[in-house]
Formats: sequence, structure tokens, C-alpha cells
Amino acid sequence: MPATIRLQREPFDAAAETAALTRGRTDMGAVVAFTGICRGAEDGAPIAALTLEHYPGMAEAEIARHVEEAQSRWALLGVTVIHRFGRIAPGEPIVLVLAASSHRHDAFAAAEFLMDYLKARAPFWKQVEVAGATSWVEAKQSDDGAVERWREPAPGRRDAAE
Amino acid sequence: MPATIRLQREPFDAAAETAALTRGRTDMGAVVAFTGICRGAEDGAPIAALTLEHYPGMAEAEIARHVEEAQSRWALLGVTVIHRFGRIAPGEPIVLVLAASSHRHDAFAAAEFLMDYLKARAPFWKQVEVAGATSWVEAKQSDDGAVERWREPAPGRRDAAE
Amino acid sequence: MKLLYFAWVRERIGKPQEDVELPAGISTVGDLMAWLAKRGDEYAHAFENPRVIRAAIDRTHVRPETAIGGAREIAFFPPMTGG
Amino acid sequence: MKLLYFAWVRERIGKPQEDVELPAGISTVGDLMAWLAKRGDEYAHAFENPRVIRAAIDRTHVRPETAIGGAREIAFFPPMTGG
Repeated sequence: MPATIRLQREPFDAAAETAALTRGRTDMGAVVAFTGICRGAEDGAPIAALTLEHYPGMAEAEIARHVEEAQSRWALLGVTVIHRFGRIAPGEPIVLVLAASSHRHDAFAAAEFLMDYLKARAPFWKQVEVAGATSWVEAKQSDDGAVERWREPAPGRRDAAE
Repeated sequence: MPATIRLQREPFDAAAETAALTRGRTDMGAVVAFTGICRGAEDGAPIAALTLEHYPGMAEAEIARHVEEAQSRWALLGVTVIHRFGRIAPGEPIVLVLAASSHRHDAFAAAEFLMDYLKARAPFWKQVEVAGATSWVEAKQSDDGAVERWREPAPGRRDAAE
Repeated sequence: MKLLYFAWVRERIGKPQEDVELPAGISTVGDLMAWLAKRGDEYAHAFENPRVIRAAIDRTHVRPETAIGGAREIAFFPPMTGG
Repeated sequence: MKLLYFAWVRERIGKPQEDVELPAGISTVGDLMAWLAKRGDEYAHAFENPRVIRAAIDRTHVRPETAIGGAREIAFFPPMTGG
């Protein structure tokens, strides 16, 4: 299965990445693309920018391990994960997850699994600039909950497979 | 909430539709794009093309009703649904669902809900050309199961909201 | 009343739509299917297994037991296969 | 042994990495955190609430009770906030 994993400072082009993943393939009946975007406000306060720090080496390895886990759990034909680091302005993309499969449920489940994983377990840390002050974004308990639910087959989704 | 619903014979440009949905918005932290593509083979037999028939008027109205339902169930900031009809060759896109939200779980859930709905309840019918013969694609019981699971809040997803 | 047919229901009946005058005694969608099935071989073929036929009244899905009431447009079609 | 610090752990300690010689008696990640916390105010601040600190040995997440063994690189950081 083609798997592309990239950490980069530069913005990415989701359309070009999707084209690269699907070009010449007629077996990919379903492609799910998730784009995470820097919001312009947090709890009502305007955000000037996010700055993402990461653990080089570990981040790539951990993402690759979870792409492999996704591949073992669902019938995937291709996956792309691109995660930016450095300073990111509101409206700019932060993360892209593409999952291609023959059938929609596998593509949806794999993309959501990878995003839940990236939010709670991938070694990235967000710093937010609000009103001239920077602070570290606190991890959300709900993100831990979201990633924990993948430890067992989620009820209501595996049995709905096509 | 901006909602675009279009039935058309022509291919669509998922990237242009995504740009149109998100342009100038800094509140959309999560955009899920689902693209359904005509596969080149069905159960191992090569497909020459699909032809989609629809019920004009009802299809638009039913999709609009389900977009409204999605909007009432999840915190959505924008939805686009484009469904093609007519003859579609392998590798060509059939359907696009875009769901934008502040948070990823709402965008994922709404996109999957709309796709499950389109598969099993929207008035479209697929005819497939295999080896010179055309036949109507049979509805799958699993698609009925997939749409039924949305009648109750799906366990393990609402409580994982950010 | 306007009747619409889609997919293989349309192919078997041989036309996409028609206007019909319903006789007395037809009150539900199921009654209408039973009456249509007796209009000729092509209709009998289309409605040979009424349980697989889906119906819509004025562009809303309905069940066989739904009353026709003041319907303007009734459609019959196989289970949907969109997406 | 190479130690790495990220995000506010890095900021509080004031450096992104360092090489240390571990004294005898430090067998787990938790032992190491307790020892580091005594190296000065900046370390005490970074490790004041060890339960919120995450650790990785040779780029794999580990728990405080994990044995350090032959680790080459140990990293300490706050809960992750990627995606």
C-alpha cells in the first residue's frame, strides 16, 4: 500500500496530494480527506498564530507505526499523512490525512483513527499567540477519550462494513 | 450555514469546491471531504462504465432534508453535496460530500452520515456495464444497516466530541 | 394522477411515466401496486415481487400501507443505489 | 545518556537537550524524573507535577514504571497536542 508521511514547515496542497494518491488507480472507490486548519479564535479570543513544536524522528516513526496499524485494521489502498510544524497563521492548514479504500467505511474509519491518534499521541505541541502572549495549548481529556475508543472495535461501525 | 447541493452530469472539482466552502473562513478548524469514485472492477469483473439514473426534484429535496438533519445533529459550519448522474467511466468521481466544522468529530460524523444516507436512501440507481452487458446494481443489506445505525446516537462517538 | 417509474421498474413497464385514473377502492400505495400489476404482462413483471418495490408520494418515501390521499405524483422504483 | 526536553518542559529547564551520567540506583523512568527534579530550581519547576509529564525511550512512549535499561535517548514532554 502506498503510504506517504511527511513533516514539513511549508503549507501543503491537499488537492495535489489527493491527485498523487489516486492517479492511475481505478480500485480506490472511496477517498476521505481530512484537513485540520488553524482557527482564528480560541474560546472567543482572536489567535495571532499557532507554533507547532515536534520531536523529529519520533514523530515520523510514531505516525508510520499508526499508519501500519490502520492498514492492519482496515482494507486500505493508500494513506497520506502530512503534518506541519513551525508558525502557522489562522486559515492555514496544519494537518492532512488521506485514506483511500475500495469502500467508504474503511476510508472513514482509518482517517478518523489517524486523526484521533495524531491529536492525542503524536509528539507535537501547540503554542498559541493570543493578544501578544504565547501559551502552550493544554491537552484535552476528550482527545484521550477519542483515541482510547479505538482500543476495541468500535460498536456500530465494523458490522456496517460493505 | 452555507449548504451547496448540486446534481450534475459533468465531473466536479473537489479542490475547487473545498476552496469555495472554506474561502475567507477562519472558524472552520476541520474539513472532511469524501469522494466516491467509479471503480474499474466489480467482484473481479472489469467495468466499462456506470450509468446513474435519478429522480429529479426528489433527489435534491431528499438530500436537502438530510443536510438539514445533519446540521441539527452536529455543529456544522458548511456542507457541500454534489452527486453526478448519467454515464461515468472508471476512475471518474461520482459523489462529493464536504463537511466543515470547528471540530473534527462533527465533520467526520456528518460526512459519514450523509454518505450512508446517499447510498441507501437517496433516489439514485446505478446500472453497470460489464463485458458488454448492462445490469442494475443491487442494493446491499449492509448499506441499509449503515443508515439504520444513525437512528440512535452512535455509541462511542458523541461522547468523544471535542 | 401522475405515476413515475425508475430503473428496472421503468424498463419492465416500458415507459418513464403516465397519467392514470384510479378506480374506486384503491386507498393505499399497496392497493395501487396490486391494481397496476393486473394492467398487463409488463406491469405484472415489474410488480411481481412488490416487497422489493419502493414508493414515493409527492417526492417523499412512503410505505405500502400509506394512504394515497390527495397525491399528485406517485413514483415506483427499486431499492436505491446512489453514492 | 542523552536527554531531550520539549515544549514547556524544555522552556522550564532552559535547554532542549543534554548528556547526563546517571548515578547508581536509577532503574525506572520515574526514578530518573525524581533525580532530575533535584538538580536545580529549573528542573524542580519542570518536574513539579510528574504525573503530567510524558516520556519516551528511544522514541517510543513509555510509562514512569518502565525500566531504563540500555536506553540511548530519553525524552520528557507535556501531553501531546498535535493534529
